[in-house]
Amino acid sequence: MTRRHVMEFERPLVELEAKLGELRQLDLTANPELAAEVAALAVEIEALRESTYADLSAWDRVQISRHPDRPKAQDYLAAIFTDVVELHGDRCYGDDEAIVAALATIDGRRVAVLGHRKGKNTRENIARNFGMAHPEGFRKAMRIMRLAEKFGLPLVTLIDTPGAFPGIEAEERGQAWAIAESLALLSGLRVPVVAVGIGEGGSGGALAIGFGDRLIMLENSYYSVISPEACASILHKDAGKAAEVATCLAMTATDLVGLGIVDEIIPEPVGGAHRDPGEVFGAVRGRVSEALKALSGRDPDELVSMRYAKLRAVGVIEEVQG
Amino acid sequence: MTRRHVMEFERPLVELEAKLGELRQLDLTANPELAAEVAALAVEIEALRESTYADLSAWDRVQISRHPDRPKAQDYLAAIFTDVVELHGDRCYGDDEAIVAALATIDGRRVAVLGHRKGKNTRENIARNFGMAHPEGFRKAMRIMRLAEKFGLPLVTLIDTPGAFPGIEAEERGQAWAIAESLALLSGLRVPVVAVGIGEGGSGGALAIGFGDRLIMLENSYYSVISPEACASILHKDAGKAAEVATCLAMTATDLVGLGIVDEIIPEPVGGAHRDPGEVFGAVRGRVSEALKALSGRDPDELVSMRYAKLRAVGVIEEVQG
Amino acid sequence: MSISDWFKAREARRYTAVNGERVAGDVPDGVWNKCSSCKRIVYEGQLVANLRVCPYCGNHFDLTAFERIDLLADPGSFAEFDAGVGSTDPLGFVAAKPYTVSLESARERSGLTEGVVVGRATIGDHPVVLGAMDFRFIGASMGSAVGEKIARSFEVATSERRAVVLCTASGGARMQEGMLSLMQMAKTSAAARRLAEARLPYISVLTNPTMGGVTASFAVLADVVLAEPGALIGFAGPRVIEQTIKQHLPKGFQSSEYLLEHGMVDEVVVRGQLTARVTTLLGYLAGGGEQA
Amino acid sequence: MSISDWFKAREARRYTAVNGERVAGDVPDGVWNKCSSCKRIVYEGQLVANLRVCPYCGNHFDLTAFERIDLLADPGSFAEFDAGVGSTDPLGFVAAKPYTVSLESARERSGLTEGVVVGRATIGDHPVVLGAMDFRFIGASMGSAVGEKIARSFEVATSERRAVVLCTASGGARMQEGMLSLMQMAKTSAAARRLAEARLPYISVLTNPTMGGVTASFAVLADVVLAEPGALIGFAGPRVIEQTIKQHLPKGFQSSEYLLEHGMVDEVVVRGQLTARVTTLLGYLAGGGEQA
Ligand SMILES: [Zn+2]
Ligand SMILES: [Zn+2]
Repeated sequence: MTRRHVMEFERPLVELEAKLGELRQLDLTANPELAAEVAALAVEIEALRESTYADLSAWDRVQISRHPDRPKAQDYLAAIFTDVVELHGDRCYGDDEAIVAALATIDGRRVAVLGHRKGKNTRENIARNFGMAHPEGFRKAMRIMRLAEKFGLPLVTLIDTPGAFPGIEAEERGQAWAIAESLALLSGLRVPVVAVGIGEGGSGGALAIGFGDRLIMLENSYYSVISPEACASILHKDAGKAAEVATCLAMTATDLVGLGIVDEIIPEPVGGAHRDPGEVFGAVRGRVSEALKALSGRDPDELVSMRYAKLRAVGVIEEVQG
Repeated sequence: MTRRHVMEFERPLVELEAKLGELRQLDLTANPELAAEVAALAVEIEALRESTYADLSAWDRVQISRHPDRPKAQDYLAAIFTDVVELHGDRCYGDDEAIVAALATIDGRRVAVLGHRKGKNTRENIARNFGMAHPEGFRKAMRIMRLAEKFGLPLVTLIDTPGAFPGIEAEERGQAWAIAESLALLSGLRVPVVAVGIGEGGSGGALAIGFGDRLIMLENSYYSVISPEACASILHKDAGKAAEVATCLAMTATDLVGLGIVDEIIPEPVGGAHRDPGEVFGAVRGRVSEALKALSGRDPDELVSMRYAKLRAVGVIEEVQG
Repeated sequence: MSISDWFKAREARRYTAVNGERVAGDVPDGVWNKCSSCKRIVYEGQLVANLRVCPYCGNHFDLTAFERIDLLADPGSFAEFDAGVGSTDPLGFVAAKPYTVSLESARERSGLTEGVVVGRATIGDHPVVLGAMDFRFIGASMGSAVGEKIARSFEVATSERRAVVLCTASGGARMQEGMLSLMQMAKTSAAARRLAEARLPYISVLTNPTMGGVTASFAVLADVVLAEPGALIGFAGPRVIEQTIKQHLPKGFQSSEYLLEHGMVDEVVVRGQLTARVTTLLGYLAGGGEQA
Repeated sequence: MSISDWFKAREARRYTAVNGERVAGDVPDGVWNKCSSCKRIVYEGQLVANLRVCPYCGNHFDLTAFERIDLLADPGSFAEFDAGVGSTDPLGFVAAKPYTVSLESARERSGLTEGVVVGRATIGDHPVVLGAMDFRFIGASMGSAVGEKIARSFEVATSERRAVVLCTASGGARMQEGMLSLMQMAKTSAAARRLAEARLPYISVLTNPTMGGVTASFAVLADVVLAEPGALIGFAGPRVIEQTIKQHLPKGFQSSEYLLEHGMVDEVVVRGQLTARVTTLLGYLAGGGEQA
């Protein structure tokens, strides 16, 4: 796969790689000096590659999480699930393509799957609104949650959205209401729920289907109360300070394990999941299966109590005065 | 109240009444012959009045049920309920004014009320779509049904609609789905349900909120699978045969008691409920209160079983062959 | 009626489908059909081999109830119940022609007692109650008998812990039974609710056409609602809507695909994949998941 | 969400209310206010007598949490709990200014520890947990402490079988607490659900403004959702929407009245009738109906 999309932080590396590529087109046998130079460049590139990806900042990871070639929910559905039956519609207004809902099988276990769904090209992205759901998307998700509960199917959710869509129609049809109802429903769902952050975790639109008995995140996915750009433009009046703000917001998988919100991190190939999707699919399949196995057979009351206790524990407070 | 709307079958009577009215403007003391004629006319009118209203056909009753001055759901809410709090919206798309939903008190008993709501003038009728609900109206009704069930409030419904609205948007937003879900919900609602036919009972749109543990009908209300006009134009290709078809369809309160669908009939003043709304309000209040009292304190399981048995018994079949 | 009987019954008639006109010809098969959509001639043999889907344009011809059952049920698994339950004429309904005459001629023409056939069966080895409506029978409109058979289907499934699979096709309520017909909407919906409360799966397959009181009751109360391509599905009929709103309807209005877009059905499934799809779904819903 | 925009703008102006400018004057009352809607001068005494509603145009000025509680609770019945629960700065958040500074100055200015005040009370003799958010406190944004106090409110009510009445006003999630803040949406919604499962009533009163993560969680999960006239209520802020869709918003967009029309709130209630309305509703919902 040729990389079409270059992220800011890897640009120096990519430029050098391009130069090396050009040099390698030349006939170096006639020019041993140049050949030595090329060899040196290759070494230099290796070192740069290592340092580039060794210590990614929050903002770097945000770039990776948004990489157009990053595997999407539908890729996971195709790669790690079998017997996938996509279900459509909220039975009320429409079928929001920004949310995918399916019955599917993972490692022999039947589950329901919900995910945010981005497109892979402009046409798809327009149809799917860049993965930003309208209320009918969350209502479709709720319908499938209820279906899963009714038939005792564990729920797997795949989180990958910049956020719920901020638009006139979305507000008119009750964006806030749909998200709130989804949160309440998911919090009390009487089947195991495993949520996996696979890309962007943008605010309430992510959270609506984005928590459960286990919250797993890919190494370069993010989960945040607000996008770093929006936060920077509010607090600094300067969206350019997004990189700085991204660190402040503690939105990486590692940050969130530290805050007790995320349970585990799935490492990605060097450079991000798009560099070797197959490896990532394998890892996600394994972790999700393990999580489902661990949750299997639990009494639903116990499951719901544990989930509540988990949610209930999130937050840092103090008693300021008597 | 002056009658502005004259129904077909009472036209001869109304014309004579008008003539009598004119005659009575004259000074009859100077003309004893004329006075005698007037007295005779008055007697004739009384006889005609009696025969006009003595044996109303189904089609006559349909006319009465649609009379613009006939008391509407909102009139009943105002007249026989106290502490009325109207609740709005389906939490999904809109607030359909063709359905009224409220918490209210009747004879000291707290209940939830649902009704079809027609307007009393053109402006109101446009806003309320002539009492023809869209899916959001039925979804509002369902929201209030669930609220009633949650808090143990009996449900009183007031049936008065030509039918669910047949329009593009209504179909798009799932008119059939909304009605079906309402039927299923109402059938299993764990609180007493008393339904009262106060005017038109048009097809699925009426039924969506139009059955329960007791189904009471005003004498001149109707309840039908299809409007007589539509039925006539389908079967006879002639909407003018509506009167004939109305009889065939067995849609009057008396017919429906005979079929085991309706439990009781509330008599109306001669000429229809609009001739003396106060009397009708009193009767409806009394019957609804009695029905609620009779159903009060029942075990919800028993209530739902009885309601199911009641529905289950409706229909006439035979075993044609082995 | 056995499955082989319906073949015979079908041969006795000249038309099997509303949307495919069958014409006697001297071709080897004996009959050929004209596709109502692309207007091409399709030989009977071709059509049967292709599950009565036009090989040229994909138009799904109507199926009779037993053709539908044959398509879905595991071979030899279908055992009809309540075959003799039929409507009578409780209202003495006469308009244009007496209802009794309509009933009688529908019975003669279809070989059925009523507009729906229901029975026990297995689909992909899952025990189900399977029902299919037959549009030839007074438009498979729902009167007392159709309502009764549908309600009993849900009840049998509830008590025997079977799934329910219903293939709908109907013009709506059967107006010749007046309010008895309307009330079947509440009755069947109530029965469907009891199945749902027992956490048993219900899959409906909406086929052309499914309208009025059938759509607005049990047909859409399924856990998963499937539809055949190009089926007309809705509450009000297109003509009624046009007369009411005094404008023309958009192209494709009330089609399966239109309803999918508007969030009302789960999937539009071509006939050739229907049985596999229903089987897969039963695997999920009747497979006995985690206890909830 | 532009929480701190609201906040900063207000700080710069020395307002008590976003929609009512209070100005020192030499009138007997000592202060007078300029109505943000009709721009008229309203004396403080007038305003207090009129529940801080502009006597000229009906504009509902913001109330502080304790003003709101005073309005709703039976006199003397309110007993605050968790008054000392406050947010800390778990992320060491610094942007423009440190979060600790924002917290400190909010506490100083408001006299509150956090953006919501909660306690036990009676309303029309009905035992309730009553809460009111105070927009002066960092836009009553929901961080760990606000989320905790809301969750505890539902828990106290659930265990003591009280109704819950919450008056909301909030810019949304408190971004200075990052994901800890976002998760409060799930936490408060989960607590609200448990109250609902216990069949205890919850009435919310949405006041100006109620936005973002507060609207999209506990605020709208009530059995009955009331709103004050003219309040701005929604998920995304108007500016964010305009920037996203690149067009101007319709007049009245996201107002209480607009949301009523779109089916999202049960009733828009003027402040003078609010207490009576809540009392009546509690009569219905907390009155102990038929057993279900
Ligand atoms: Zn064709
Ligand atoms: Zn003013």
